[in-house]
Amino acid sequence: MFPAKFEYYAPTTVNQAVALLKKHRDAKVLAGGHSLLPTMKLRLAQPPVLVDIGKVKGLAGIKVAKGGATIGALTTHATIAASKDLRKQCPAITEAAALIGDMQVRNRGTIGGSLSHADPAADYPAVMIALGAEMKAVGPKGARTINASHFFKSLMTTALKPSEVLTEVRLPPHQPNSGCAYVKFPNPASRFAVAGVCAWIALDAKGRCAKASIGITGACATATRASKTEAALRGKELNEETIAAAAAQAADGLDCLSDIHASAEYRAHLVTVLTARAIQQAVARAK
Amino acid sequence: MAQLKLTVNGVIYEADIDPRLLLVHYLRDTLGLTGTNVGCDTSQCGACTVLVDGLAVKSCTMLALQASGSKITTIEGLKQDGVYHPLQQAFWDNHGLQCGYCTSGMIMTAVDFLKHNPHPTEAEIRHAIEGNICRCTGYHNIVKAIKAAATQMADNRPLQRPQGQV
Amino acid sequence: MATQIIGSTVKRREDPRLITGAGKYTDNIVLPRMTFMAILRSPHAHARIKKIDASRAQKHPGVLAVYTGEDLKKGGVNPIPVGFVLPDMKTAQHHPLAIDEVHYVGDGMAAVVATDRYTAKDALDLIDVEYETLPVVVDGEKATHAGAPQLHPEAPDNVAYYWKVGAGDADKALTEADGVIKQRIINQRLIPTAMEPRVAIADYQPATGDLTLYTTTQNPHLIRLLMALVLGQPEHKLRVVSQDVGGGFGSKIYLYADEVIACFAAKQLARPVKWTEERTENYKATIHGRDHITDAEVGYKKDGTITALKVKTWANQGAYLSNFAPLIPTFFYGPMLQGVYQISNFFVEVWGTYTNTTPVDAYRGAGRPEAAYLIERAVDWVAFELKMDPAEVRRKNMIPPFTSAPYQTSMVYAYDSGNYPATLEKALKNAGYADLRKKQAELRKQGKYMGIGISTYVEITGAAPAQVAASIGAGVALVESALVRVHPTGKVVVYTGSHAHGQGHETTFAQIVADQLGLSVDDVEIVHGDTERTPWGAGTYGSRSQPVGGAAVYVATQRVIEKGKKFATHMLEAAEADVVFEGGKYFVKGTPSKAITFQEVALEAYTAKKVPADVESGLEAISFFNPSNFTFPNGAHIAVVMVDPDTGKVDLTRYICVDDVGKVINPMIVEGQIHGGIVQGLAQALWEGAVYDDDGQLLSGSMMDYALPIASNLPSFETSRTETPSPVNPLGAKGAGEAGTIGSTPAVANAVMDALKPFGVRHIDMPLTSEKVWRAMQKK
Amino acid sequence: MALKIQGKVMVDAPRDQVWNLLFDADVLKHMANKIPGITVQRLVQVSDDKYEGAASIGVAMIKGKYDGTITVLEKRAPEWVRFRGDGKSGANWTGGEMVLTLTEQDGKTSMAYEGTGNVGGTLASVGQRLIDTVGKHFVQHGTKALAAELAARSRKQ
Repeated sequence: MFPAKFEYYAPTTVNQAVALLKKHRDAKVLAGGHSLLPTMKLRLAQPPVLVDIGKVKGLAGIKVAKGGATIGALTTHATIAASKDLRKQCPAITEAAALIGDMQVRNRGTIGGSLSHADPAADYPAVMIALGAEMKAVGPKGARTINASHFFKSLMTTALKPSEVLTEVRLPPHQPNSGCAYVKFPNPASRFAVAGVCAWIALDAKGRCAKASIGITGACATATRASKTEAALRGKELNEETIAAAAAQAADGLDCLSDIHASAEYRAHLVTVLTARAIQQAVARAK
Repeated sequence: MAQLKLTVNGVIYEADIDPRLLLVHYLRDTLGLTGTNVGCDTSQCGACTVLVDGLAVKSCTMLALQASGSKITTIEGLKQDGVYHPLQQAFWDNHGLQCGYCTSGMIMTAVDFLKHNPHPTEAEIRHAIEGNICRCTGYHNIVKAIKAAATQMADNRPLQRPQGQV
Repeated sequence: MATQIIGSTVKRREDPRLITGAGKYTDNIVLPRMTFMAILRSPHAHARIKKIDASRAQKHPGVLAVYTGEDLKKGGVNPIPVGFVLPDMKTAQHHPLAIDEVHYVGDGMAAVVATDRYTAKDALDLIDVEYETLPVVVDGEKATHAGAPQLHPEAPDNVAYYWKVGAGDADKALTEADGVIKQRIINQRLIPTAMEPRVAIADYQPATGDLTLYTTTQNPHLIRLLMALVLGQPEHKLRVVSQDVGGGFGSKIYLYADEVIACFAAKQLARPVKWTEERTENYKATIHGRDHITDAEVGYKKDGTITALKVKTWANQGAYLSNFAPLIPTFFYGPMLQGVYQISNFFVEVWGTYTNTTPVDAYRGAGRPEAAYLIERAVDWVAFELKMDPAEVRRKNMIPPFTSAPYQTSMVYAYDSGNYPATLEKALKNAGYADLRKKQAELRKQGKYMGIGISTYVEITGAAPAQVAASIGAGVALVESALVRVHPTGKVVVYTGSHAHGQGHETTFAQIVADQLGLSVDDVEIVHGDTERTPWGAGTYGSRSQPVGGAAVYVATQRVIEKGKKFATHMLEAAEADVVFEGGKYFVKGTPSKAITFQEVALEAYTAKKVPADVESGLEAISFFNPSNFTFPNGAHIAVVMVDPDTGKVDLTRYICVDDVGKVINPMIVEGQIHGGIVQGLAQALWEGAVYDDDGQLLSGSMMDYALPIASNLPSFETSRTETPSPVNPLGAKGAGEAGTIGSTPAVANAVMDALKPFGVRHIDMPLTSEKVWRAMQKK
Repeated sequence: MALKIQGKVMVDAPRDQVWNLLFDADVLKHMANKIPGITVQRLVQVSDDKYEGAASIGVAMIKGKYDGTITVLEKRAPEWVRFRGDGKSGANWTGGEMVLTLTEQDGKTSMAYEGTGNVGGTLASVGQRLIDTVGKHFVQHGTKALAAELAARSRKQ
């Protein structure tokens, strides 16, 4: 309940933040603080320096345009959950945001903070993978873009370098005849995802599956893709049987984690159930 | 040490504080506003909920410095002109509390919630207070109280929430 | 005569301060020159302490002192005693700070006192401890096995006590039964989680030798007595104050090490010392509840009659015996296994065992939930085996109504009053039981699994007839007292030894007095929670505050009325035998028009204008109420659940209950107690459970992993009551604090098992998590 | 929280060489430093069968400075060794035992490992959901790094 001592900086621009991170190699970026502060209060994390980007201008907000949507890193889960424009284009992300933690957590927690922290049980990563989102990172050498498929490296580890700040998330434009959905099985205590699945489905002119993209979170050390299910859906007529058959392969090859709430076997099972449910919803939305 | 400037219940405060001071400790220990309670270390229980710029947040999961420049409302700032906030009144009328420890946080959460959902269903109320744990009431009368307050408030003064916020 | 305030809903007088943030919780107290204490707790479940080096901590700026177990011992601090003693009990020494060995994760080893909380916490990290780790046992049964790690030399095989109770001939009855069900059944360990963590502030005045302890307790008087023994502080120089308490559920009954250390440190430093528990600390350092492993054998006849119950229970008591621990799995458990049924053959054996876990003591229900869960599951097992309706098996075995004379059970107790069949039938009717069964059958055809669970419980509260309690091992008389003091203007202050932590005594006790004296509730003030202001009370737990504490208030009020009659007699110039008191007025029988008010009499009591010298002035009375028997609240609870066959997730869709808690003072408050109780009980069935690994690490060590009930997982409740007044106290009250908890665990567990019936599942252990339920469904 | 550890790695070096290098503190240090999340500050052999050291261990922001020992409990050259490691960091501790079995296969060495790891303190009480994953992470990276280090050193010899 009492964090250890640290030095505190509150830059007002991204460049200042990056400069501070470059100078203090063990520094941590503080956004909403809902991943970092609980860990610091338990003294499991004791960063010597905090760079609070909460006062950096221009990092919060949602822009939805024809070319896709951009979400500033400091945009809170609550704002995302409430965005009607975003819901229209991409209901999976508003669904995921609305299921994070609880109302107070959603009011403070930010998308940038959550993604940078890359908790294995966080909700967004599944959505990012399924939607093919891109992360904009700014570092000492300028800005770069990282695709979600390459962003989540391993347990709580992303492709961000220590001196980089995640500034923006970009979602590709909405495709006609496509739909997406996020379905979650929450841990009864922490509300984290025991497993969570996001499905994005595009239909062809005949109503068959043109493309499927499915992200899984909660089940493994890091968010991942259900490649076999995606392949199994492609070109298929989408009905209860084909969806079930494809979803049954969603956990194939996954090294599922095990804890006091769910064994690896049960997690793998949940992944298949949630995958089927997410696909069904996505298909319904695509039609 | 670092400079903090914020407004709490309409009063402006300035202080030089240890950066690690949590907002809840600043409110309780420095300002003596002990109506905001601490019930867990892990951001689950919601006993410490206050409004920061109108939004319900867990003040144990926020550095006091992160609130710099913000307007904070605590349970002590809810009663206006000697009149209870409709939620305070409804909690009393409906026996929405027993030990009272979660009550401040529960009411502050509900204040924020009813601003953007003035006519909630029971399920919506139950979803809204997921981040507030009560060990005494089984939530039955809390839900009833929030519903009663919503009805009362909707009759009297519709409130609009800023765009884009839940 | 009463004015019907008893039995009416009166809004709580506690609430205005609590809804405005003006509650007086202990952590809100700030004293001049106050210091802050933090406790270094063992990260090992069992280890020898080779060395504690606090030199770095002592040098840390802001640190005033660091204490270890040796320091306390040298300072004359005694081990913490056990307040309930069974024959041949092996009590391990429980030092407030460990000496030589630690026995569970959370065992205190050193205390730091510093100028602020952050510094105290920083200094903990600077204490170097060298341990030699020892083998660990966390399972209450395995602890007794040959070769198990031994915790205390005093207790061979880790057995703190062996206890048994029986009736008839269980073995013979089992042999003669048409069928016998053998089942291992686990009542898992729970973490009470009162929302307010514990806090202690000790304030010592060296000039006078007075020590004041502000603490979060359910029973200040008990704490004072125990603290006096442990600290060697004279009882009259020790004051224990407990203001608003943020919930207890049993966990704040006991004298805790932290309170002792704070007092010791305050005396050493001559400065106030404050200790505030953190939640993760609370999960390890505050008692846990339940934790039984039981092997049960149930004998039954083909017609559903239950003939025998044979039970072996290993009650995990944790690393040390907490103050009342031995009472819970014995007298509050064994005899209550009879439930509401006419069963004559029992044999119950209990081993109370030491393990490398947090000590276990009374948690809401305490012993009775364990008993009710077992017998109510057993009834459903019989129904399962015989393919009978569980309601029918209950009807078959139920004790018939007894409202005029007590019912002598097969073991130990005589139930005070009850009409169990009426309660069950009312619950079935309120639930629409027949329709529910029809709907269940339809849903099953669609592959949807609905479950309906019934429990008909009885519990024991209102502890206790002092002489009975003493004879079974209680260290203190469980009587309650009240001093009713009438001021000259007729305003009343009641000083009660009971102490509320959410139950609303300031309202209900005032209702009793106002009702009897014909006053407004606002004319009555209730003072509690301060040993210097109130007479003795054993505390608020075990649903005893109304049947014992409330009864004391009632009796003292009657004594005030009687005393008032002496003044009234002279004021009315009548014979005392002719004076009556009704509706707040004294008058001569038959002439109510010439009445004098209670206020006039009160004034006379302090002015003596009319009374002669032989009538003693003043108007107040005290009562130490000693009930003639325990009370036995009971009820019928029905839960309806839906089970998702894909995931095993259980959704509670309806909850219907009918409780008989005797006469009710304030229906709103009683209903609130039932609501809260239901949720605590059903949370055991569905979600809660403390998890230790084999190393004795508490893996469910925070709210992130200990699944407390949240609003979105619950429906609203359909509550209702029957009322058979208890004859053992003048209020007719039985107590309502634990009823919901005791009834709901088996109701919900039975409902889930009912849903799983098509899968051939008779029993799975709680908590009925999605994974467990899903696995059970895979087996068919 | 106890973790079961089991697996096998191939080391591209003959068994005798692997065996000899296995007890070299410097090898152990280099191996550990290759595991993401571990930085060894110090690792020295203090007796025939005991090593002492200090390292920063963690994943992402969850990090601690551990003081620890590695003790060889039993060995049967050149094929079998049982050892134990213990570390402590403030309110946390880790410990575990591991058995390594070396089998020569066509001039290479198959190294099978089996053991249990334990974590205690705050990490166990609030971080149980991550322990399994973190454990797997360290073991997978650790055994791979050890095989690589052993092979590299063996080539130099």
